[in-house]
Amino acid sequence: MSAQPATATREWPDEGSSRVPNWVYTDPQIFARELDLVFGASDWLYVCLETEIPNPGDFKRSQLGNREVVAVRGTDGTINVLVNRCAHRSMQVCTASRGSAKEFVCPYHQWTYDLAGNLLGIPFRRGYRGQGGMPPDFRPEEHGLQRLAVTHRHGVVFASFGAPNESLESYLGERMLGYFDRVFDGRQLVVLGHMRQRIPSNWKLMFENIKDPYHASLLHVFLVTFGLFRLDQQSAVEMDETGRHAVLVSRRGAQETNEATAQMRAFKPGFALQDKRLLDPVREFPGDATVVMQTLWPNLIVQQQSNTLAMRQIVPHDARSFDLAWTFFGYADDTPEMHQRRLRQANLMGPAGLVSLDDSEAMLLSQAGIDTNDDKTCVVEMGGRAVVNEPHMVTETAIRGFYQHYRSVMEL
Amino acid sequence: MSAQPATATREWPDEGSSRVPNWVYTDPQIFARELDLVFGASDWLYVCLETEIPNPGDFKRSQLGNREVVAVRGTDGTINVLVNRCAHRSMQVCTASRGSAKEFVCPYHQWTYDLAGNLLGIPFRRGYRGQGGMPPDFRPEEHGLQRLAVTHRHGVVFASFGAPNESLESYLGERMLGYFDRVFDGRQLVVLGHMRQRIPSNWKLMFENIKDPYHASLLHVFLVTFGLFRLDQQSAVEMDETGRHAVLVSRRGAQETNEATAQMRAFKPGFALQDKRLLDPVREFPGDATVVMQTLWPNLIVQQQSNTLAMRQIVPHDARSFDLAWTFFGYADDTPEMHQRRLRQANLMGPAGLVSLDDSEAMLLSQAGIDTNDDKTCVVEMGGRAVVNEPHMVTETAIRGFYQHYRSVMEL
Amino acid sequence: MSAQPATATREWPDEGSSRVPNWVYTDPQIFARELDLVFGASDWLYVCLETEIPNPGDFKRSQLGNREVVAVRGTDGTINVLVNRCAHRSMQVCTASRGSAKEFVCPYHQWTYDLAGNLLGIPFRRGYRGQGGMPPDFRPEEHGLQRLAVTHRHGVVFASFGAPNESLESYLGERMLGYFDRVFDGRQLVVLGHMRQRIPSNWKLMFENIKDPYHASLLHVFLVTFGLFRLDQQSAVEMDETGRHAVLVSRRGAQETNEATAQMRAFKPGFALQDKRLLDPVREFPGDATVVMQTLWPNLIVQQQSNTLAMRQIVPHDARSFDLAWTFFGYADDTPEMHQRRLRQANLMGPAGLVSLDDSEAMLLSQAGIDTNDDKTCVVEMGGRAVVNEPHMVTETAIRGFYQHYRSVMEL
Amino acid sequence: MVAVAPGMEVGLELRARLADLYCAYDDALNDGALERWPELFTEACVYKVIPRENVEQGFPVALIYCESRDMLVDRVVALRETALFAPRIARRITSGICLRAIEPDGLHLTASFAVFQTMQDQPSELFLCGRCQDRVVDDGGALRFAERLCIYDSTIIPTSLVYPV
Amino acid sequence: MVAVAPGMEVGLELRARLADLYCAYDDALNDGALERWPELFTEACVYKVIPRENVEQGFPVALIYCESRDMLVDRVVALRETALFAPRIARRITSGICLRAIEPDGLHLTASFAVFQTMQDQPSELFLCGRCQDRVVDDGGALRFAERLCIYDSTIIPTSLVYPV
Amino acid sequence: MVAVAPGMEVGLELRARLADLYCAYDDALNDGALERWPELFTEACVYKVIPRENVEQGFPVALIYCESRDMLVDRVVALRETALFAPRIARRITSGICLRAIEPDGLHLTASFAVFQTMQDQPSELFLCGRCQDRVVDDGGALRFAERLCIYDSTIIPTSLVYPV
Ligand code: FES
Ligand code: FES
Ligand code: FES
Ligand SMILES: [Fe+3]
Ligand SMILES: [Fe+3]
Ligand SMILES: [Fe+3]
Repeated sequence: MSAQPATATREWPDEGSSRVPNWVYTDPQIFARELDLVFGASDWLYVCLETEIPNPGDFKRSQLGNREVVAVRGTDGTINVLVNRCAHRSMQVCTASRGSAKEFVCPYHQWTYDLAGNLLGIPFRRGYRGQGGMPPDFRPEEHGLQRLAVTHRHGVVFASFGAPNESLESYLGERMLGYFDRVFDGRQLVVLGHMRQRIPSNWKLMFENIKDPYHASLLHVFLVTFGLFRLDQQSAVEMDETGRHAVLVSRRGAQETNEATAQMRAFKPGFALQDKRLLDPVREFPGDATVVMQTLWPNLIVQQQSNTLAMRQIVPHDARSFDLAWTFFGYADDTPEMHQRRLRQANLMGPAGLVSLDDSEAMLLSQAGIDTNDDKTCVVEMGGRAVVNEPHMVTETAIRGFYQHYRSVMEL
Repeated sequence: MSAQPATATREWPDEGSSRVPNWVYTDPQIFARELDLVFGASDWLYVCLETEIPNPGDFKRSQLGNREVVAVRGTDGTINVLVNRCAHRSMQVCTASRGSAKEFVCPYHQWTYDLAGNLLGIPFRRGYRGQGGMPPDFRPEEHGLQRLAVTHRHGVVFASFGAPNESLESYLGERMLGYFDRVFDGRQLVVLGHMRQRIPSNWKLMFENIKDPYHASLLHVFLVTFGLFRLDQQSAVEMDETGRHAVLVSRRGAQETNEATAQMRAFKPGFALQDKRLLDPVREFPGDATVVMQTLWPNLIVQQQSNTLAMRQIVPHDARSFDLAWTFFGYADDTPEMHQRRLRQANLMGPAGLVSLDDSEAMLLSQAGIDTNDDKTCVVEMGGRAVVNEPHMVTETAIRGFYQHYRSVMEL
Repeated sequence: MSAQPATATREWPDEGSSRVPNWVYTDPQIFARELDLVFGASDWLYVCLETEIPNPGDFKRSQLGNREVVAVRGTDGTINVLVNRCAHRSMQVCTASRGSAKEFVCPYHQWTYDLAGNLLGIPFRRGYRGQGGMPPDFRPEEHGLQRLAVTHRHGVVFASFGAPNESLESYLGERMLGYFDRVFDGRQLVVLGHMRQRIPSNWKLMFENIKDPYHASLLHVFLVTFGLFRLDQQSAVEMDETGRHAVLVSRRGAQETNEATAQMRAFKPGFALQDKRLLDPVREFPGDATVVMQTLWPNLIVQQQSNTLAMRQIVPHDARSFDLAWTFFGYADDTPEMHQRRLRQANLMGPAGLVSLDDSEAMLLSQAGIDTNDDKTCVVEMGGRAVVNEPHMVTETAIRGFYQHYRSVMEL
Repeated sequence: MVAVAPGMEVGLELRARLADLYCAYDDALNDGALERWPELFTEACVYKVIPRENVEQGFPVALIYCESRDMLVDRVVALRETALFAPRIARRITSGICLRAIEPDGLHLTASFAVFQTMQDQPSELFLCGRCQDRVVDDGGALRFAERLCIYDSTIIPTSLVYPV
Repeated sequence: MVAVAPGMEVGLELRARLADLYCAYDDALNDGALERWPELFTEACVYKVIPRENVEQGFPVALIYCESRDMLVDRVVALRETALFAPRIARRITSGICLRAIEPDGLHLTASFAVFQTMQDQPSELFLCGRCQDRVVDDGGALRFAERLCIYDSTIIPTSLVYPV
Repeated sequence: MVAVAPGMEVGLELRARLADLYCAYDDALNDGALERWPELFTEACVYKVIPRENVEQGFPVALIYCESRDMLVDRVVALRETALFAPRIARRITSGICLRAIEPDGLHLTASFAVFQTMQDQPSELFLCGRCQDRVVDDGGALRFAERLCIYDSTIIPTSLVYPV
């Protein structure tokens, strides 16, 4: 740690987005700005799946940036996303993490809000026997719960703190929308369960990790050994126009030795499973991609890794930690075998995932290296220095794309 | 959290003391200023009860603001309040939380202070065999323990870091003094025991809570259900001239249904106790008030709730947490029945109190709502926008009074 | 705590180095500057003992200031000290705390470094089948692990983040070198084990403690009672020219009462051990000094207390906490009796040491006194106000020497 | 295993019955089955949660102070029906159960307890630890607590003590 | 002491054998002797680590989801051979082992567990706590877990769950 | 319940006596009755508190290193009479006591321990956890520790180790 200069004096390295200065992962002032400019602006943030709140009154809490919100289905079936803060004296109105409600009653003084956040009632608003009460000019309509702009597509709910000037579809862009619709094709989704982990690193390291196909063949011995993800397979890294969203697309390969595995220490040719059921992937989507990992600015990863499907929501806590909240899902029309397969393959994902624990540990170890070297700079030059889509995995282009967008948003 | 502007640029909402901006509960710089201007100035802070240190040499540690002090009865019977910091190299001189001492010896180099904090002795001050020692011009009288101005009334000890320009009596003002003397009427006090809780909220939320009669009928189902505190009872909220001190006065009512209970969700008409002894209050003070809660700037609540009497001392830790230290007491002339009654009624108070745990949890939930919404503002308009005494409970006037004074002290 | 002024506005008391303002122990900005100017500059920092990494490839992690480094013996037998941060994206390259390696492979993307930190290999540097890879102008020689200047003397390894303009010998100065060589006389060292404690105080309090002979006779009842350290014994406090390094030299005395013990409350004439083996010191160094404690700027204490020898490494965490890492050692030619004696006498040292636990607790209690009184000042006038070597123990001269140097380094 | 203090001779069957009682106690609290909790006490029981500080200084005030099984029931109902609190999960563990004396008024035991607490979407944390001082009697064939004092080591309760310990 | 639920009569020998099994389990994990861990399960065992939240809502997904002893072995080998993780030490303790029912499909037990974790050069910390829901059978003379559900109280895993609990 | 390692046959009475010893040990420390602590050891006992790191690397240095009951007494007296330390309360719990072997030199056991610590006006915290490696002998009719190694998992002691563990 060196003495922290004011944010204003932070200067991005001359090399541009192929370099990332370590202070973006440590500076509390940078983090505070991110809460406003990245998580609190007009972008569409992932909130939850529609199927989590199927009926009117059903609600679920979620965290957008560092704000607690409640996603609730209104009586008319529309979904409202409300900031969980009473307009009176700021208490959290909703203490349950999920449930069903007819209205929200703040426990402190029982100010009551409808499912759209409108202030319905204030006990003793008119006083009692002529004494006390709210001023006559008090306007309840100005004191509702803060309500966000909401949109949803094929069962996935997004919200925005600002007034987005584009639809979700245009926000994602055509290419990303295609990949989005590949998994969210309109079929009814079914939640299989949640996992959550608190990772002691900056939240951006999570995005870097998923936007980085280069590491997959090298770090994930399990993945590579069983051919689930191999750099020598046909693959692609694609972004939207801005660089903020991306997908990694890959195909399954065999557990074989070749000129690529020669450069992959991770590859263990002799390793076999005792119980083969752990790895029994079945093709279920059109095309031959077996892995599609989509990163959507600013808080979502859509994971399709063989037959495990999950939303990974990023919830930043401070410059040095974030929560990763996983929602595993399938489709209502899954066969019992496919259902079971998804549960089994979940062994590879989540906080104990035989693949993804490598990643959470990598983030821990990265932040450890960063924390005491925040005067140093990361080098992001694999695949060149440009931000372009690539038909291969030997590139960090999507990380550069992310920082290109980040810098413009953060004015850095 | 938005990027925190410097304190200097903080601006109170135009509406004045009927609005409280959330940053007063979160900003570390505001908190640092409070330690100086609220807790470290010339106000009288509650220290302890006289009866806790009955004999010469008896001492008890206390926390005033964030400073550790020792209240000790001197050899002449007067009470001294000393900052627990050695004048040599700043070690805490007193490590026990209470006890009896003839003098205070700093463990590090055994500098020795008398019970008034005067530096009595320094080992090897003159050196040893002509070598070393303190400089000849060293003046022990300049190196005592910091000693506070002290006053006490009817068994209650107060101290001040500054040089108060008014007596405790004038500091309290005539009206508050009357309520103070109602409980502290000169009878010998007896400590019944201590409780302490660490509450993850800003300390001011504790004062707001006790200055807020509006919540009592709505939040405290237990209290309301058994008629211990009802908004439809004759009652009052009164302040001193400045607004910094206040009392809430209430009367017991019946467990009955009427037009007020119609607005009180808290009211549960059918609920009855299996063991009635828990609620067996007896009138013991003149007048018909059954509850008098007095809030004394800047760190004390005097609680008379039926027959439970307690000092609640506020010890701020940082912007987001404080300790609430309870000292339950009775009178030396209590009958055994009254003694037992106080112990039983203590079930309603403290960290596990069937009433007061609602409050500590409300503070936790309020801070949670505040923490991620520090750009928002609390609305304190119940009972109007003015700071005036009121003969009823449907008002937040005392909270406005508190912030009126707070703003003038903090220059906000 | 008062509102913290910017570092720039901090002013050292007029009295100079005989006063220490409490904010040097609490201010995070001061701490950040210390990491740069005290621990991150051109001074020689203690790293480890040579014998901990005897063979090529043997490595051990160490913390210099707040930076993680790896000390590793190269294939040619020289010792390298490398910052544990991958040049690619900043991950810690070495996750084990010790071991043996042929090279360092970063787990994330397997960038591979030789034992001198040179970047040897990057998987897929040239891409795969003509796609991707690092830019052609990427220069591996610019992307090694940061490598520190290293020196060692008689088995003790030091390193520096800057380019030291003086040898270790000149850095220590002639007098300090003499004391250093007294313990490190060229004999083969043997590590007996490690201990580590996290002390909730500013790191400078550790140095003050060891540079302060005045406390030893007063605080350490055990030491004094058994005559292991007595202020009435012939002794000395000596420093190098700058004041940054110092030694305390003392001799054993008898367990007897005299004019000095009269001023030492610590002295307990009647106390005897049931098992005398705990205290069975044997003279092993030339001269009649039985205790020599050497403090070497900025992170080392060399302890020779009777027959316990230990390196005590100071690892600062933040303004209010540091780790003290102990490495106990002996000599390869120790007799079995001497070996056993060292182990027994270790009962007096370390986190549970019958002597040194007084010190860690004293630091805890000092920081507690400091934390809430950071507007106060420590008085360091024992033995006068000058910085001079002294042939006795009744002095704080070496603390003044330390702060004289500290102020010039920190420009305070 | 319930242990016995030095010098006492106690059959294994009694040890086992005591172990069952202690386990049932933790179980009732850990399951959130507060309704089962009063049944483990006698009708005229005493139950207190009290800081060590008060015990040491002879101060009688307790955070929870119940003088009958009915009062335990009242507390459970009050928690269920009237109290506001943020959701939390308690996990109580017991160690070192020791039968110290067999007196006419019952079996006197002590044990150490620790309670871990989990707030919503937060990691689990140590909440309290301390010692139980118990008197157990045979109450119509079942062992029950005639007296249970939960003396916690800290002076500080983190936020609130919602559930009994 | 393994306790039994009210109303059950269980011999001391069975209690002792169960205690041995539970102790061996913690021991295997605490020694870092993961290789011994699968041996404490039957061949067709079920082992899951699952947040309480999922259990309460009926969600089937588990962090670890093993349907056979072979899958336990696969996990151990994968951890040993393929996983990257920062060094850590786990210490598992068990409390309140309670035999709740003896059914044709085996002995049904519950127990509380807590796992403390120590990262390199860091103080030890509480990592997780929760409840085990177990089915134990006599498997050729040895008691083994036919089913072990480790239901942890928190929704949050600190960083990663590397070792089984 | 003291457990036994697989393959061993040990009577319930011995298990109970061992449980009594282990409980008495924790009890002496938890009561702050340090004076009772040396009595649980044989005269020629060995007692050490040592970080796992040193054990694993074969380093002999221990934080506390006592070679006789007298040395235990000396430490207690030194703590009582000579040491400065901030007031604190320790609470030691034991889990997984396992009799691993019966050898001519005594009974060999291991157990897990955790110590929670409470500083004045602070919440209770986990202080240390680790494993005991013990040798217990019958010493004139009473079971006593001939050897107790307390091997703690962390390398880090929070501030100081004042009381034995
Ligand atoms: S804070 Fe919500 S009603 Fe008062
Ligand atoms: S610090 Fe108190 S005597 Fe030195
Ligand atoms: S971070 Fe080290 S190889 Fe990529
Ligand atoms: Fe990955
Ligand atoms: Fe209230
Ligand atoms: Fe010392």
